[in-house]
Amino acid sequence: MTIALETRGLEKSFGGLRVTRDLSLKVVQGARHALIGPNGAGKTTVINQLTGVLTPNGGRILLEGYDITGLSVHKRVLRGLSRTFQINQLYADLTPLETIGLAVSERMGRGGDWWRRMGTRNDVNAEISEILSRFHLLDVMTELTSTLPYGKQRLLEIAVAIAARPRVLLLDEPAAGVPESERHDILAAVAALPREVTVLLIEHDMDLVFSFADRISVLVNGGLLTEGAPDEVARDPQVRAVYLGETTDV
Amino acid sequence: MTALSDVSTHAMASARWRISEVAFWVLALACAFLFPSRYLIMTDIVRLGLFAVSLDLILGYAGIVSLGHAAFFGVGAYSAGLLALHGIINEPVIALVVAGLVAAVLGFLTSFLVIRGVDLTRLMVTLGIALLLEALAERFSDITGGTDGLQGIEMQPILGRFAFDMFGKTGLFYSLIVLFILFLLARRVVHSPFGLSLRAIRNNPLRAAAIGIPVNRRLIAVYTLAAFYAGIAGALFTQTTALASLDVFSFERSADLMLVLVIGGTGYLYGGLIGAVVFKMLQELFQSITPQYWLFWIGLVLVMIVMVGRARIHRWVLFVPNLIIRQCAGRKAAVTVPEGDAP
Amino acid sequence: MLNRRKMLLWGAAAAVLPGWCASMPAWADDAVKIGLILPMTGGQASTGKQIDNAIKLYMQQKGDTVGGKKIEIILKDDAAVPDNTKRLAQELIVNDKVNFIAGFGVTPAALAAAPLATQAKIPEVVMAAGTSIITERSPYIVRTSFTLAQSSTIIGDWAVKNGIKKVATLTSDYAPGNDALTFFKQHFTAGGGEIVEEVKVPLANPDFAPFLQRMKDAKPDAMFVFVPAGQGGNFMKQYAERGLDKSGIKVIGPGDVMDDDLLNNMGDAALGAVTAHLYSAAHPSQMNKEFVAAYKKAFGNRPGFMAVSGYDGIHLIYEALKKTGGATDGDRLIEAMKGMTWESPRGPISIDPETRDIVQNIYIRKVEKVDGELYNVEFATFEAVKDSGKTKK
Amino acid sequence: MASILTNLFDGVAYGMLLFVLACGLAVTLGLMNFVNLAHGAFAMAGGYICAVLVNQSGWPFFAALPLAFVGSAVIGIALERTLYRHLYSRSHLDQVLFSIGLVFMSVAAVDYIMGSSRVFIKLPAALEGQIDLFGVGIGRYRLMIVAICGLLTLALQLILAKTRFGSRLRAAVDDPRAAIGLGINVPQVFAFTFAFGCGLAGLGGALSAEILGLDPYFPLKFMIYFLIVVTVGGSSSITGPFLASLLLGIADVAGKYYVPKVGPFVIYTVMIVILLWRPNGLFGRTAAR
Repeated sequence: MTIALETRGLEKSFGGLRVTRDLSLKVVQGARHALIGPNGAGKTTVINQLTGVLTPNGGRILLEGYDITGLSVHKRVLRGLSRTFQINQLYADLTPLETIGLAVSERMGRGGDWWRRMGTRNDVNAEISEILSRFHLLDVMTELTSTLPYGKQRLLEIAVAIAARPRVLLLDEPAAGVPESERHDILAAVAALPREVTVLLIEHDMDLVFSFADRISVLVNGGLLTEGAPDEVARDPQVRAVYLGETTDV
Repeated sequence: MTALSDVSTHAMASARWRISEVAFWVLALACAFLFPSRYLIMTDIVRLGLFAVSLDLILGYAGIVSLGHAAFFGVGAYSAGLLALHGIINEPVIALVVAGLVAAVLGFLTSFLVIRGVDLTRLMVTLGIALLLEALAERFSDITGGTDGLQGIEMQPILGRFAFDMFGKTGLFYSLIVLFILFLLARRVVHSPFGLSLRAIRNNPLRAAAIGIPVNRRLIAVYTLAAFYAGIAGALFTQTTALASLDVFSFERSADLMLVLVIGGTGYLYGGLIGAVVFKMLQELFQSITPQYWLFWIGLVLVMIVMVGRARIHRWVLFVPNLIIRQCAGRKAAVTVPEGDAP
Repeated sequence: MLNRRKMLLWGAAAAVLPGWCASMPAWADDAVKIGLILPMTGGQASTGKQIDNAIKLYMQQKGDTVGGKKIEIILKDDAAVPDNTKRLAQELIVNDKVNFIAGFGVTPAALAAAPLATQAKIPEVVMAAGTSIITERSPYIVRTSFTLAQSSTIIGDWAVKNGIKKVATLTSDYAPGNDALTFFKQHFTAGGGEIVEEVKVPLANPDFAPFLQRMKDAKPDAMFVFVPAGQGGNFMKQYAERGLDKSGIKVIGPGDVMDDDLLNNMGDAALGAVTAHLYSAAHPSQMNKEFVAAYKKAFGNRPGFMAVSGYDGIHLIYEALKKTGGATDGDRLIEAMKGMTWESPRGPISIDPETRDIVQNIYIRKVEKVDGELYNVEFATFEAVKDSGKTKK
Repeated sequence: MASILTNLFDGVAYGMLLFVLACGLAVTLGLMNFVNLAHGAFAMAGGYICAVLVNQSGWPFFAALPLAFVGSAVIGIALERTLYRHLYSRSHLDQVLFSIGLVFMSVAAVDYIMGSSRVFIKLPAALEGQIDLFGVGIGRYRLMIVAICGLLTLALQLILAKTRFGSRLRAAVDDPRAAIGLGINVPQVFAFTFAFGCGLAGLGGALSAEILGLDPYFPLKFMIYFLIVVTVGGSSSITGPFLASLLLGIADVAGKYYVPKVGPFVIYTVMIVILLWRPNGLFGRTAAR
């Protein structure tokens, strides 16, 4: 089994507050791995370190065996690590067409072309159209992102991340805030992710976690509490105590 | 596959020439022929328009605010002036490009200072650079002529054929051609993947990096390009007026430029051009009414623009053309979406 | 959104045309037009206003018809920025077909317009800018103000003769300031004086304190000062604040510092300052008394030397037109102006036929209190001083 | 030695003056996140109010100073209520456009009413000249500036730290929504703060006529200085701008005295270097807004 993404002894503190404690995590190639934990467990901080938004105080991050701890955000993307955001981070003034076009162009190393107009490369266009249709965005592709319904925006959020053609994808609460009526599209899109893409899912919604994940890590107070297959984790008394027991609504 | 052709059509749509754009340029050219007595102010407008396009590239597209864009204008102006004064390059067009390149080099070097920091920091760093250059130009007066400016510049004919005349005719057509060529280039750039990535950076730098855009490298590139444009505008200034004095670096020049662009609208290339036309004509109008207190009326207009709201004013301006279109074409004119503002 | 922008383009186009047409110049014939380009806004605005006022006053007194033609003044504001000056001059010449261009608050502005005067063959009457080189830049330039060489050499000679041995200089760092310094130094050191300290202050300078401290520490007999007219008041206030008046360091210099416009507000610190200049509101001639009274009545404050330069400038234009009988040929007008001699509120003056620069008396004055107000009281006269900046060459 | 101390004193006085002039800007910018480039116009208003009272109505200088404060504050609050408050939520570019428009209007209006010549305020004899303190020349006027500005700074600190208004202001700034929840009238607090900042500027304008010169172009000429003070100092507290003002004042005076030829470079270079080193100013919060 090859390891797609790994952290070794990751440490991060803000001031005196240790938000990530000696976190060692292994995500296997092709896995559907979920990272769960109660509010304030430090999940987002972990994801920010994985993607390079935050620099860890200690420890290392390896992507497919290669040390990416010191790489900048965009270089990690080019190495095949992509993410979605818990709160949409989209381009309000751009259309889905432009957004996806941009991501595809960058991945093909064509993002710096200043002499070529958009839409003149057929390979780029083909891929854009493939992604747009896969995420049901073709019909709204020329509308401004800020005017799209929330569910569509959420789909776009995932589509952009996929457009970078990642080998490892970090999904940060993909269904957060999506109204019930549009939820199905999101879940279907997540389920339809190609098998060769390794997925690390950060999620609150236990239904989604248990229907999707084949492996679960539980994060509490910045440290790893336990890790295992879904049924093991669900039975773990410790998890039930600190996590499931506390949040009665799941 | 229809989806594919759809995608390519729509992707290219924004870069397609519109009738109104063609009309704009035809009108600009027509003005040049129709008002022979106004060559000078039109040249002024063209120059300012080019300068505003330059600022729009960094402010409107990439979201870098600058209060010191005159630094590049000034460097371009002095470069062109010195080249002509000492007879180093006599051909104006080559000198123009060289002056632009000098400004671009400065832009590249200073871009590393500018891409750091928040808006206010950028504002002050750019301002500081321009003021520093102004102080330098004053200090090295044996090269720059100090407060008196470069004196005795004599321009050779363009391409050896078209001499600059006293009425400013050559100057205007020369400036207009330069503006048009550079505008075409800028238009190409902003509709390219590169241009799109700039808009993405301005919209959301966090996400821009997260889809693999090398944010800093793009910002440096566009800052350098904008410096080149500003340098060309400055060089045009020197070549058409045969003057270069310290005020090319002045804070007022940078601040006026900002006003021009904000009046015209940021983030689309015509904004700078329209702003230049409106600003200069207002200034000219008020100055001819009251040479002493015109500043008051300009100020009042600025305040009114903000209080009423630019979107609403644009709507009023468009009321008549809208009406005509509705009458003629019988279709609803879509003039509703407010403009997305720069940072 | 794109649609809206498209519309905006159309809208802008629709807005341009009528505006453009409206700003076309109006045509009036058989008038003599004078394009008056002055800094009416910005840091030099007070220069522009004084000249504008004086010209209004003159035309009120003498009427607006001369040699059978009506005089029409077209005032433009260049804010002392040379490229504005150039554009305005060009437009005045090309569009308004002016017969004179006049005004020019600062040297770069006057220089920027020089080639245009040559090309268009129309007189350029310089009413303020004061560096020597200006009149050499075009055979059509005439000056009615002064050059800094005139006043600076005189005060240099005077200082040596009156027992001032060591002088520290404080001058604004731009062409007129450097002119003043150079000519003063020449004459002062030639006479055996010594410059103990030389400070050039930046033109845009809020606080004189540190420079004054340097002056004080140099312990000279007197300090030679040139700052542009508007800054004189601040300078004198801080001079007093630093106690320089009590420490016996006198202020000498060209009269710009003691501009009548501001003098009365400077406070008693200014008392005793000795300057050489072309004009004092206290000049004891009947003509000047009437001029000062009329000016005060019309505009509420005392005229300064800029006002007199403007007054004489318009007078020169009137007289030249009288001589040519209303003909507006540039060469004839310039010929008519050369060698013209008249009595001005400042005293007798003339235009040097060779250099077209002004020849005038330079007065040595001391600030004294007259009827409770501060005035530059003249006590010595150097007659018919030419611009030594050129005569030396 | 004596001249070093005199220079230091001059620098401190100059810096203090800059602080009083600029601290209102720090407040609007840092606390209310409003780019008010028209700040200098309020300073100019104060200066002219004082000049008119002293020169034309014959008021004593010290009686006119508080009036300069009150006058500018009243103008400030009037404009805040009628114009500024509509713009708090607008983009910075709109705010720049608006406030530069105000500056232009104020410049031309003052030029029209008061004329374009410089204006001086007639000072009482007690403030003229220098006193000699152990061989160190101390200007009386500057001594007064140091005293007044020093007291003001202390008072400001106390108000912010100790009074109920101070804690309300801090709460309103930290989190306006939470502050409203706590029953704090945030618009009122902002309006009052704005007016107070304008008043300080007015007082500074009256004090600075003697040293910086007062003419209609004051707001444009000194806009850059104010901005330097605020950006270098950081706008999240008043300590930052205070120290930055002192630094700027002393550096300016020392630069002019010791190396008059390179005077202007010093300030701009120092500013750029500091901003590169600490983009949020010397004492700014490190988290970007």
